[in-house]
Amino acid sequence: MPQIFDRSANFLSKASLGGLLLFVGGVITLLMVFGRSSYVTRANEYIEQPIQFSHAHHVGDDGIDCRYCHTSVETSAFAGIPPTKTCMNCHSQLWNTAPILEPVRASFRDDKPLHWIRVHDLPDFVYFNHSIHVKKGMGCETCHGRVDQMPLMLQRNSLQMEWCINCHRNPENYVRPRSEIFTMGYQPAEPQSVIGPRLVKQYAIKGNTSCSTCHR
Amino acid sequence: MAAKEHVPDHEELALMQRTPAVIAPGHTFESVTDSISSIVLTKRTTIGWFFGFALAFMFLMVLNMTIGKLLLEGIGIWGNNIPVGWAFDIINFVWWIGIGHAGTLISAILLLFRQQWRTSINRFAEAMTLFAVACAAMFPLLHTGRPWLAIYWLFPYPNTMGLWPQFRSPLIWDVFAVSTYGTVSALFWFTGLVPDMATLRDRAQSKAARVIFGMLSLGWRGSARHWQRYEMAYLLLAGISTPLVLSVHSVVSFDFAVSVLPGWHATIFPPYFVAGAIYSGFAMVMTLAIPLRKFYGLEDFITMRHIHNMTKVMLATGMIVAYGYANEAFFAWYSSNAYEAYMMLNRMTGPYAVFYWTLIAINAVMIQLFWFRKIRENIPLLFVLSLLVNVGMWLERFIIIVTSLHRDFLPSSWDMYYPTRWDFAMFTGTIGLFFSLFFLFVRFLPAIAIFEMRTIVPEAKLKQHHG
Amino acid sequence: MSHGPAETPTLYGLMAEFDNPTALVEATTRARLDGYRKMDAFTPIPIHELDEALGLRRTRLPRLVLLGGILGGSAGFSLEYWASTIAYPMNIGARPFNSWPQFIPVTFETTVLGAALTCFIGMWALNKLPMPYHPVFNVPAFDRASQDRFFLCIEATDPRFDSHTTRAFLESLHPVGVSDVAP
Amino acid sequence: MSEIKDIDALRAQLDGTRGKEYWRSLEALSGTPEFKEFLHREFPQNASEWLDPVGRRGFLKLMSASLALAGVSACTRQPTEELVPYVRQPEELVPGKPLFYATAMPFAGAGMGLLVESHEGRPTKIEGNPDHPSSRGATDLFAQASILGLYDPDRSTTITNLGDIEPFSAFVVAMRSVLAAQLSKKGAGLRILTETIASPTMAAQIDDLLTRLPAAKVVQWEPFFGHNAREGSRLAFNEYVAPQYAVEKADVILSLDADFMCVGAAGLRNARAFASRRRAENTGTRNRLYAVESTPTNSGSRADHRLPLKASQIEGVARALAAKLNVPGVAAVSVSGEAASKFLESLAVDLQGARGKSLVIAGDSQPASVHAVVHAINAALGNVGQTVSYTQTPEARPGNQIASLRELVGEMNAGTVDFVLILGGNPVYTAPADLKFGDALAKVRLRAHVGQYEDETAEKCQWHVPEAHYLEMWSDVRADDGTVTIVQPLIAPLYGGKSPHEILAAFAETGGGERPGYDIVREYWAKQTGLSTAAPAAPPVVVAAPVPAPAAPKAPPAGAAAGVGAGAPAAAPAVPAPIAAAPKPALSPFDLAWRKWLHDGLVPGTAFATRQVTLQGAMPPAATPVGDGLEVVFRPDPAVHDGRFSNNAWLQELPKSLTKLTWDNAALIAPGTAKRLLLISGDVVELKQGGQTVRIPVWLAPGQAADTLTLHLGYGRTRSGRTGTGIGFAVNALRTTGAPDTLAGVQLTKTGDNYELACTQDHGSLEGRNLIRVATQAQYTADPSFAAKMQEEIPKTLTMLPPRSYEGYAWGMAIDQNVCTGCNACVVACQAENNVPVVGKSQVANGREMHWLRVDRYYTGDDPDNPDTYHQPMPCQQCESAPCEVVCPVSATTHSDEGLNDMVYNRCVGTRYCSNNCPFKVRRFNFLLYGDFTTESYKLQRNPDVTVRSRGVMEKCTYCVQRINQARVASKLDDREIRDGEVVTACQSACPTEAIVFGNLNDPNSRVSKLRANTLNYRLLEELNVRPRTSYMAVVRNPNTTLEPAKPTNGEERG
Repeated sequence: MPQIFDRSANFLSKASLGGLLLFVGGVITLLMVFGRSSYVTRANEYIEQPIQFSHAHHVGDDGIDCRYCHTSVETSAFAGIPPTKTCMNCHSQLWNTAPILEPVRASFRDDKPLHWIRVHDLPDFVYFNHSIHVKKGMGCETCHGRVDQMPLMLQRNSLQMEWCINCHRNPENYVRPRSEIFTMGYQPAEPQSVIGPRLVKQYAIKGNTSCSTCHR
Repeated sequence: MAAKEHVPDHEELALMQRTPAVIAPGHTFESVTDSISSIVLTKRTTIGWFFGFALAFMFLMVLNMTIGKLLLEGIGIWGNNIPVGWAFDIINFVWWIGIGHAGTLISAILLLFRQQWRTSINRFAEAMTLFAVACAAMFPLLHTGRPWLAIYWLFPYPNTMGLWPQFRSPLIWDVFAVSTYGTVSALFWFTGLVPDMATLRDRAQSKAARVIFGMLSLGWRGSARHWQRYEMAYLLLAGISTPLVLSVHSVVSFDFAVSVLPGWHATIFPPYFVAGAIYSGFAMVMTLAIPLRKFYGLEDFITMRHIHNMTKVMLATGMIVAYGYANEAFFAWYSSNAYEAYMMLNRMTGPYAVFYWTLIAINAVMIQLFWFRKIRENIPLLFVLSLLVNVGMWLERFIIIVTSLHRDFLPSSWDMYYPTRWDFAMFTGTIGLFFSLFFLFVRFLPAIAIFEMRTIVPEAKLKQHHG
Repeated sequence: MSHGPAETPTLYGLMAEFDNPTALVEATTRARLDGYRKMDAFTPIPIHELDEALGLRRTRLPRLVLLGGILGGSAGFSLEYWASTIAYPMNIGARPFNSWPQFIPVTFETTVLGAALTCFIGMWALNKLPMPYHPVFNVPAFDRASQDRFFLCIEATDPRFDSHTTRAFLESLHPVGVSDVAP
Repeated sequence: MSEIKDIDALRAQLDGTRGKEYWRSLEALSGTPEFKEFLHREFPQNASEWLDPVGRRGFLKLMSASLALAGVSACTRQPTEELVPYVRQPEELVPGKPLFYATAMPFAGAGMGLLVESHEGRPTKIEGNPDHPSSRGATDLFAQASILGLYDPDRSTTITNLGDIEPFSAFVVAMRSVLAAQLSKKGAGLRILTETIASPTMAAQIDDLLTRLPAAKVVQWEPFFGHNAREGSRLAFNEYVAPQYAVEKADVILSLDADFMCVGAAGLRNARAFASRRRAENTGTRNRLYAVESTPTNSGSRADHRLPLKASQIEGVARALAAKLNVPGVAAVSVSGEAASKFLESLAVDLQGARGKSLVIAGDSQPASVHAVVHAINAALGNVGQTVSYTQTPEARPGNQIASLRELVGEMNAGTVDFVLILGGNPVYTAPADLKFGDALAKVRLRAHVGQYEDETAEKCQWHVPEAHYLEMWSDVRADDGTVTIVQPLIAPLYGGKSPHEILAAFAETGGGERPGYDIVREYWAKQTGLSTAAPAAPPVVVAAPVPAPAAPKAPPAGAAAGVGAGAPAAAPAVPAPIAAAPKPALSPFDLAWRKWLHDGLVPGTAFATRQVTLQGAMPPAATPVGDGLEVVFRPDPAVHDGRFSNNAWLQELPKSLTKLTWDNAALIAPGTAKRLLLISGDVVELKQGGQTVRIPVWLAPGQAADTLTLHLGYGRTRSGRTGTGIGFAVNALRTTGAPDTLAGVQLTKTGDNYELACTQDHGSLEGRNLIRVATQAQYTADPSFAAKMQEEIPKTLTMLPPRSYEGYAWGMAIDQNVCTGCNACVVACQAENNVPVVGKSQVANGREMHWLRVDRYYTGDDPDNPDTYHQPMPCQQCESAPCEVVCPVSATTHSDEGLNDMVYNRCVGTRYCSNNCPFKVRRFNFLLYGDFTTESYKLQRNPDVTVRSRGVMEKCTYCVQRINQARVASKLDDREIRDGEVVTACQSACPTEAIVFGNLNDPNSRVSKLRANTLNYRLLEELNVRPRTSYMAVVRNPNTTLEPAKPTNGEERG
C-alpha cells in the first residue's frame, strides 16, 4: 500500500528542513557572540585581590597621580606595580593599625612580596609597551576606563586584537594632548575630529599595523 | 535521458554486434528493477561482505589510532622534516582527490557526451568520488601542525582578530575547491538516488524500510512535471560539475605550480594533473567494478563494453600523463636552468631513482598493453593492471613532492626523507575508511542507477506510429 | 484505496493505469485533445513526449541557476577584495593588495557552488518536494509507478471533470484499470 | 653477510671518484637507501622515535601541549596570572627594562670580558664587553653558552660528605682540622689541585697559604692549555713568557698547526685583528695566511695556502724554514714531498720579503721545541717588537702542569698525601690515562672536590662542595694581556655554590674560615691599590635569592634596550655612569674606584708591560721523531671543549663548524686515507696503541692530513648529567703524559660496526652553483665587479608586479665571507637570544634541528684532501618579495612596513608550505613539542621579549625584531631617528670578526648601505627575484702567485 505517511508529514518534512538550517545558523552565531563575551575576555569582571585596594579612593578621593605608583609607565614597557615600600610611605603613618592593611605591613615586615591578581592580562605572545603609548598621547583612561571610579580594579575593554587594531588604524579618534594623559574624565577642548588629526600630525603618530609590532 | 529518444539505426546495430552491448539482451523493466534492488532489499548479506567489511573496518580503526596519536604528539610522528615539509600527507591527499575525479567525469562529462555506457557504472563511481574526497579532505586539515586552529582559521568568518584567510595562497584555493567539489558531488549523487529511493520504498517489505526509503525519496511519485525539472536539473548539475572537476585538480596542481621549487614550478601541471586524476580514477573504478559485477552477478549490466571503454580511457589519459613526464624531462634540459636540470638528473639517478623508474615502467610502458584487445578482455589481468596503475600514480606524487623538496637550491640544506610506521598507518587507514564506506554503500544503496537502467531496456522505446 | 471515498465525500481524481509508455503517451494526448487540462502522468522513467502531451512549458530552472552562479561568484570575489584591500591590507610578498589574478580560483569555486546549490534547492522547491503524503499514493496499484507501470491521473478540480463521464472516457483508452483517487 | 655486500657496493661507488664528484659521492653514500638500510639493521627504523629525548619527556609535555593549544583557541579563557612586585625595589632597576652588568668569564687560564643582560635579576644573555682588550665586544661560543650552564638543573646542589648532606660550616670545620693537623708538618701532606689560576686574589690566597705551609703544594691541571707554548718560551728565553701577537700589523702570517683565531684566550682579538686586513671594505693591502696543519681548523679555512701535514712532520717544516731564514743554531732539515718543499720555498721568500711585517705562530699542540724555533724565526724576521711582543703570563703560577701532575700522582701513590683538595676541574676524567689518576686519588686518606657537577672526580672524593658559576660569584681574572676584570655576580648562587675564594678562606689564618667572596676580593684589591676603604658598602648579595648584585649597572652594549652607538665605548651619554648617578653620598676613595672598575668591566692599568727577552743560543733538538703509519692528534672538542660543557645542550646540538656533527665526537680522517683503508663515515674502528684501545666511528674530513686521525676529547663522560652522560666516545684512554698531543704508530682495525652520526649538512659541494663567489687578488684588481658578473643574466621583465618602496627604515644585513671563520659564536648567540629549543640527536638526524641561523660550509677545489673551505652564515634572507608569504593560507607570515619578513607564531597553523617554498630552507618547524615548558630553571634563562614557541608552528630568524622594536621605542621616546649601529642583532654582536653588519638600507651613510654599494656585494639566487635583504661579500683570496699562478677566469667558485 503506497501511502506510507500521514498528511501532517508534508508540513513536518518542510518544517524540519527549515529548523535544521535555523539551528546550524544559530549555533554559529552563538559561537561568534560567545567569543566576544565578557566570559572569554574577562571584561567588567571584579577580581578578588589579597587587599581590597580601591583606585576610586586613592585616585578619585585622594587624587594621587598614576605615576606615583606606576613609576615606569613613561619609560618602560611595563607600567610597574608599586613595591610594598611605596604603600608604606604613607601607611606607616596613616591607618598604620587598620586591620585591612595588615597584609601590607606583614609583607614589609617579613620581606614577603604581595601577590596581586593580574587584571589586564594580555596573552604571552602579545608585546605591549606602555611608554610609547603614553608618549604618543594615549590617555590611561582610553584603555583602562575611569579608574577613579573603580572601587576594585576591573578591565573595561575586551583587549582583543580587533579592539587594538581599531585604534592603531584610526589613532585620531583616541589621541589626546600629552598634558591630559593622566586626566580622568577628559573632555577635548575642541571636538576630537579637529584636535585628533592635528595631534596625530604633531606627535608623528604612525598607527603601526605590521604583525611584528605586537607579535615576536 | 540519452537512451530515451534513441532509435538504433542499422549501422549502429551493426556496431552493436561487433562491440558488446551496454546491457545484456532480454531485460525488462521488471527484471532490471528486481535484480538491482534485490541486492539491497531481499538477498541475504553474504559472508564475503562481512569479511570484507571487517577487514576494511580494522584499517579504519588503525586510522583512528593514528589520528589520535597525531593530535596528542604532533606531526613529528611522521617522517617529514626540513627540507621535506610535505610527504605522505600531501601525496595521499593528491592521490585520493585524483581518484575521486573519475566518478564525476563518468556521471557528468559522459552524460554531456551522451555516452550510454555510463548509466550502469555512474552510481558507484559517484559514490567512489564521495568516499575518495572524504579521505582526501582529511589531509589538508591533518597535515597542519595545529589542526584544532586550521579547522576554522582556513575559512573566512568574522573573528576577534579582524583577520581573514590569505586568498593568494593555493592552500586556500584548495580549501574552497575541495569543499565545493565534495558538496556538489554529494548533491549530484543524492539527486540521482531519489527516484531509486522511491522504487525501493515501493518494493520494500518491512515498514521501517518503507519509512526510511520513503523519507529519503522525498515523496517522489514520478510525476511528468517533476521528471521534466528533474532531467533539467540533472543536466545542469552535470554541466556545472564538468568545469568543476577540471578545476579541482588544476587547483591541486597549483599547490606545486605556484611555488618557486624546481620540479614544482611548471606550467604543464594543471592539464597533466587532471589527466593523471582521470587515469587513476578509472583504474580505481575498474578495481571496484570487476569484483562488484562478479560477486553480485551484474555482468549483464556492467558488460565487456564498459571494461573496454574504461581501458581505452585509461590508455588515452595514461598517454597524456606519459607525455607530461617527457615534457618535464625535455624542459629540464631545454630550459638550460641548472636547478631544473639537476632536479631531473636527481630523479633519474638520485637516491629515489628506483621509484622514478618504477613509475615510468607503469605509467608509460605498462599501459601500452591496453592497445591489445586480448589484454582488454582478460578480466583478472585487468584487475591486476588497474591496481598497478593506482600504485604508479601514488609513486608519481611521491616523486613530484619528495624528490623536488629533498634537493632544491642550496646544497647545504639537502636531506633525505624516510617514512615512519605512522606514515604507513595513516595511508592504509584512509584506504580502510574508503572501503568501509564502499562496503556499506553496496549493501544499503542501489549500486547501479535503477531508473537509468530502465531507460535503456528495449521496452522503454516508444513505438513510432502514434501522432 | 477503495473505501477512501466513503470517508471523504469528494474525489482527488481518477487514475488510469497502463503497462507501457506508448499507451500512456497516446492516452495523455487523447485526454488533452478531449479538453482535459488538470491532469498528470506518473512514470518509472522520464518520458519526454509527455511534456508535449501534457503541454508543459519549459522550466525556469536554468535562469535561476545562472542567477545563483552570478551571485556566488560576485560574493566570492567581493569577499576576497574586501578582505585583502579594505579590511586588513597586508604586504604579502610585495604583491598588490588587489591581486585579482590570484583571486580567480576562489571566485570560480564560489560561482560553481552558488549555481549548484540553486540548482539543487530550486529543483526540489519547484517540484514542491519533499511531499511524503500525496493522494495518488492512495491508489493501491500506484506502487508500480516507480517500477514498471504508467499512470494517468485526471484531477477532480478540472472543469470538465465528472466522475462518470471521465471514468468512461478513461475506460475508452484501454487501460489496465481505472481507480478513484481519494484526496 | 649481506652487510658486507652492501658496503662493498658503496665502496665501489666511492672508488674512482675525484674532485667535486667526490663530495657528491660522500653525500650519496650517507644518502643511498641501501646505506640507510644498512644503518637501520644496527638502528631499527624509528627506534629514534622511541629513544627520542623529546618523546621521552612524555606525559607532562603532552599535558602542557594540550594546555598550550587550549590557550590559543579563540573561545577559551586565559588562566589567571599573578603580579608579584618587589617589597623594596632596587633603585637602579626599572621594571620591564634589562640591566647590563660587566663581568668576565674565567676560562682555561684567562678571562674574557663580558656584559651580561639581566631582566629583573635574571641573567638571560651574554654580550662581549666592547672596552675589554681580549673581547672587544665579541664573544666565543663558550661564553654565549655559559648562560645555559648557569641554569643547568643537573648542577650539584648540596654539600655532601660520603653522600650525607652537610652544611658549609661542617666542611669548614673539617678543613680547619686538616689545617691544624698540617700546620705541624708544614703542610707536607696537603695538596691543592686547581685549574690554571688566572685570579690575582686566588693567587694571593694561595701564596698566603704556602707561606704558612711551605711544604704544601698547589698543582694546576688544565687538559688543554698552552703547555708547549710555555715550555717553548722557557727553552727559547729560559723564562715563562706569553707572546702577544699584533696580527693586524702582519702582511704575511704562517700558522703551524695553530687555530689562532678561534682557540685560546687571544682568539677573539687575533680574529678581529686578522679580519681588519681582510674585510671587503679593506683598502690597504690584504694580508696573506699560510697554514700548515695536521687537522682542518677554522683559521686554516681562511688560509690562502694550506698544507695538510702529519703533526710530527710540522717540526721538520719549522726547522727547514728556520734554516732557510738562516736562524742561528738550527740545522737544515730536508722536507719530504715535492708539494711541501715548493710550499716552503715560496713561503720563505714571502716571509723574507715581509721582515718586521710577518708573523709565525705555532699551535699549542706542537711540541715545545717547535715553539722555541718559531720564537727564533720571529726574532730572525725582526718581528719581535713589531708583530709579536712578550709579556709575563696571564696565569699567576706558570709551570709545567703535566710534570707537576705526574709528581702529584707519584706522591699520592706513595701515600705521602694526607689530604687533597680538588678545586674545580675534573682530573679523574681529563688526566692523561697513563697516570691512572683515579686510582692514585683513591689512595689519599681525605679527598675533597669542589665543582659544579657531581662528576667522575666527585665520585672519588669524600667531600663534594658545589662550586658557584662565574655568574654567581665575586672574583677577579686576568685577560691574556694581563688586564684584570672584577667578576661580579649577576644572581645569588642558585644551588648554594661556593666560589674558590670562599673555599680557600677555610685555610686562611684570618676570618675564621667563612668569609663572603665579596670581602675577600675587595680586601685584596684595597690592599693592592692602597686606597682607603672607609665605610665600605655591605654586600647585599646575601639577600635572599634572585636579586641582582648591587653592582653598578653597565651601559648596555650597542643594540640593547637603551642602545648606544656600535663600537662607541659604553661610556656613551645614553646612560650616565653610576658614579654620577650614585645616590649614596661620600663614597670612600676605594669604593669610587671599585664602582668604576665594576662599571667599566676592567681595572685600568693592569695590562702587562712588554718584557725584553733574550734568545738562548742553541736550539733544542727535534722533539718528535717523524713517525710512520697512522698518527693520532688530540684536540679539545670544538663544542664541549675538554668535557666541561658536555651537559650543555646548546653546545651538544651545535653543528661543529667543520664537520657539522652534533651530539657526538668522531675520529676525523682524510678522505684519501679512508679510501685506502676502505672506511666510510660512520664505520666504527678500534684504535690501539700501547695496550690501550679506543672504539670510535670515523668521519671523513676533507683537509685532514693523510694518515692522521683527530680525536676530540670531552665525550664519553660517565657522570655528566642528563644531557652529557654516556654520549659520544671517550678517547682519553690513548692520551698519555708522554704524548699528550700527538700519538704515533697507532693500529687501526675495523670492527665492521657502523654508528649513526647526526650531521646537519650532508652535502659540501656547490654543484657548480654560484652561491659562493671567489676571486684571487689579481682577478679582483683586474675586475672589481667579478661577483656581479657571475650572476646569470636576469631578464628585465622578471616580474609583472609594481615595485614596492619602503619609507622610513628598511632593515638589511650584509655578511662578509672574507672574514667569517665559521666559529659558531653567532649560532649560539642566536639560540640564546631567541629561545631556540634543543631537539635531541634523533631529531637532528631526521633533519629537524631548530637553529635559526646556520653556517653553511662548502668545499671547492679538486683535491678532497686539501680543498678550499668557505663558511656562509645563513639567516633568514628576509626576501622583499618573499615566496613564503604568498603561500601561507592564514597570513601567519607577512611583510612589515620596514621590510621585515614577520613570522607570527600564534597565527601559524603549521602547513609547512612556507618552508617548502623557501629557496634557502631557513625556516624551522616544531614537529613535536620542542620548547621546554617543564624545566623551571631554564624558564629563568628565557628572553622575555621573544615568544617561546609551542608545537606545530613554524619559526625562523626575525633579524632580532625584538631589538629593533626596543630601539624604535627608545628613539621615539627621545624624539630622534634610530642611529646607525643602534640595532645590533645577536649574531652580529657575537661575531669576533664583525663579519655580520646590520642596519638601515634607506640611510646611505649606514655601514650596511656602504657594504651594499661595495663591488663585492652580491645576493643569493637573484634570478628568482625574491630580492633578499641579506647580501654577501664575495671572497677575495690573496694567494702567492709563485704557488698559484694567476688564472684568467676564476674557477674556484665552480666547485
